[in-house]
Amino acid sequence: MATLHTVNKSPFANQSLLSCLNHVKDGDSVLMIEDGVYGGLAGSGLSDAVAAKAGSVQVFVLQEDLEARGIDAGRLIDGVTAVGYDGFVNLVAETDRTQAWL
Amino acid sequence: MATLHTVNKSPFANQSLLSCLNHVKDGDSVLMIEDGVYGGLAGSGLSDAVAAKAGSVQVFVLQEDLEARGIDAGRLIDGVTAVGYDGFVNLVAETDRTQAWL
Amino acid sequence: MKIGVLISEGPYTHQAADTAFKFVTAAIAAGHEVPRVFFYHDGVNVATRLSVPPQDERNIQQNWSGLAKEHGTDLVVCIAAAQRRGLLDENEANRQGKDANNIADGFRISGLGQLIEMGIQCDRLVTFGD
Amino acid sequence: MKIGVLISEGPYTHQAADTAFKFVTAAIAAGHEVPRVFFYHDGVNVATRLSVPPQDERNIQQNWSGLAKEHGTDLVVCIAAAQRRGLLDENEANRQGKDANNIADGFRISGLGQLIEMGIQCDRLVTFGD
Amino acid sequence: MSDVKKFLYVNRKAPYGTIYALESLEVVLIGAAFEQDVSLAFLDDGVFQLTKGQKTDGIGVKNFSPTFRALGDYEVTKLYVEKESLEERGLTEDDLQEIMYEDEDDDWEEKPSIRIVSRAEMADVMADQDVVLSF
Amino acid sequence: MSDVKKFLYVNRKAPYGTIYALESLEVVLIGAAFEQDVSLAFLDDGVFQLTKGQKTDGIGVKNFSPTFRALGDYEVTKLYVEKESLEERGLTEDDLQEIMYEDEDDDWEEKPSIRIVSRAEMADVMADQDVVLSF
Repeated sequence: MATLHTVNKSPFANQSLLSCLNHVKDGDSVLMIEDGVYGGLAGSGLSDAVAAKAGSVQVFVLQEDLEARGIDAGRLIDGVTAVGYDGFVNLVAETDRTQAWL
Repeated sequence: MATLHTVNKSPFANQSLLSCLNHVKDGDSVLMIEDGVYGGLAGSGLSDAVAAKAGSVQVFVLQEDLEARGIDAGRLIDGVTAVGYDGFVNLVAETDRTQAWL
Repeated sequence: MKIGVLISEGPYTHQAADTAFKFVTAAIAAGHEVPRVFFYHDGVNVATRLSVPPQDERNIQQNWSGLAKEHGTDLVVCIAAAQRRGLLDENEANRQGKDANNIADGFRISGLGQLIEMGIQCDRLVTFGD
Repeated sequence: MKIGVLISEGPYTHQAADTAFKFVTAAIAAGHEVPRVFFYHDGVNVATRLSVPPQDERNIQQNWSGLAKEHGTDLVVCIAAAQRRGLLDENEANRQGKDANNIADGFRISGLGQLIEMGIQCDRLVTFGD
Repeated sequence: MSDVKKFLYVNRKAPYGTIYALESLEVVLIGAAFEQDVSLAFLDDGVFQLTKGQKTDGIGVKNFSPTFRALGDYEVTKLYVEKESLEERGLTEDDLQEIMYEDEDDDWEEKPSIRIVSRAEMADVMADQDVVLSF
Repeated sequence: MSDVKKFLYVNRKAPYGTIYALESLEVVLIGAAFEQDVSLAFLDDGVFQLTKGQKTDGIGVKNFSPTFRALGDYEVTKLYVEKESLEERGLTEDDLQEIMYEDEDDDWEEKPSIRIVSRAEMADVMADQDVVLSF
């Protein structure tokens, strides 16, 4: 019974990602979309907080949103995976519910 | 040549207040309005950051927004002052420019 | 699998309606069913036929109207949210004594019950907002 | 003193248009002049005459239209932002081949130059947004 | 009873600055007619929605906080409030309105609808739902 | 020249997730015709607006980042970018597009429009304005 959590806000502007990470359960998935994809950046002031969760939780970013913002997938934190919209759909189908951290 | 800075977002959700406090100059004024008034609450995780600035900078909250949210003026951090819309207008007139931290 | 979608933000201002459109398109392409998309909060503004985006930008309303036409997706605009924001169909305009309406083809105005019903009847509910 | 006002968010969804209204009312009461209020981004949606808020809520559009009538305040809606979001006057509707318009009394549609002009001509500029 | 689903309304935003809190409540009221298993979660700035003593005359916006006290009449009786969210904001349970319901399974005894839970318990509540609506 | 004012456009939001970055740029372009003393500030998430290599085909939204490179033609040549904001986001100046202008006072020499400044310098820039427009 896993949940897909979506985060669409930049974690540098808004607390949504941190609140999400504080409430995920082991085995859940987190997908960063829209301005949320900045949360996948390695070497930022928030990378450690994300990396610390990337073991017990699967962390994804939406590839198309990453490209739009000029971020190469090579810049992602280790353990964070880029997926396309088809991957987004699969995550929704494979988990039991989706929760948006607006 | 002082600036009036307005902050309208909750500092618990959004980084705007902290960014504002990082950019104010001595002698400037900060007015918290709308959901920004929560930044005036004593005893919160952010009170110290606000109190630390309340010496070199004048910090205000909009009284009407405080009342709407059920916060008594007695709950404010020492050095933070409640003003009404007339006080808001005076602050705009008395300072040289207004900058909104949206 | 039946996937219901909730859109909570207005067009152009937030990416929500764009992301939702890409998601729904991908879901249908993957063989899922998206029986209904519910527009709430500023999301109701997606349904206006009066928008005229610049020629080199996407037309969000036409994207959705086209999807409804092609796949029969039920595009429901919340009546209470729509009234506050000035999004009316002909019926509502008459009922409220307004001299114009602005809803686009493929959208219909109905109650919040349609959102709950979508939650009950779909296997998943995905929200796009701010 | 001349105070110009910029409103960047839509009605009801954000408090910006309400706070701005209270501020402008207080500024005029204090003897200041508010020659112009400029509506940008979703702020353009304040100008729709089609909104029907619940009877026990304030009517934001009517508040502003009333202020314009009483004090002659120039309420300017950005044309580019308005086109994207479906806020049209009769002229614009005709020019764009749309069958309806939705602008309320007291508002006029014009270019972004009016915002810059307001910044140049006013002693202060105050922004209400999100 | 396979057609009864667990619905959770997640409230993470403060009232009045934006309309989400009010329009969330409007969904809850309409949703009550569908006889699902309804819970409300208040965390992060959502806890500000429940403060007592809200007076909105000064800002010209309708005060909707009394509506929370009517939720019991709609059989919406589970309002989970996160303890850590209160603490980070310098609030305690005493700052919140009293919201009661009459328990029909217990001789209509009046009971509090607000349940203060830890962050870990809130995560458990969230993980136990069929449908999560976020505002 | 008392009718020339110092205008500062403050950009604190990321591109594409919301429209503010694009509509800010539209004001800058129109404003350029008024021959005021114009500066742009990029801080907090606003620095993300200037990253190079933006490709928006996948999200169906127009890529407006090339427009920044045209600002020099409009005599908008002062783009202040905050160093601390870059660092907090794991970015360096190399991640930003190159934006140049031709300096008419220096034999039309090509010069960079982007000026990396410290937080304290950004505060000085802000305090030196007549009109501050925030997006």
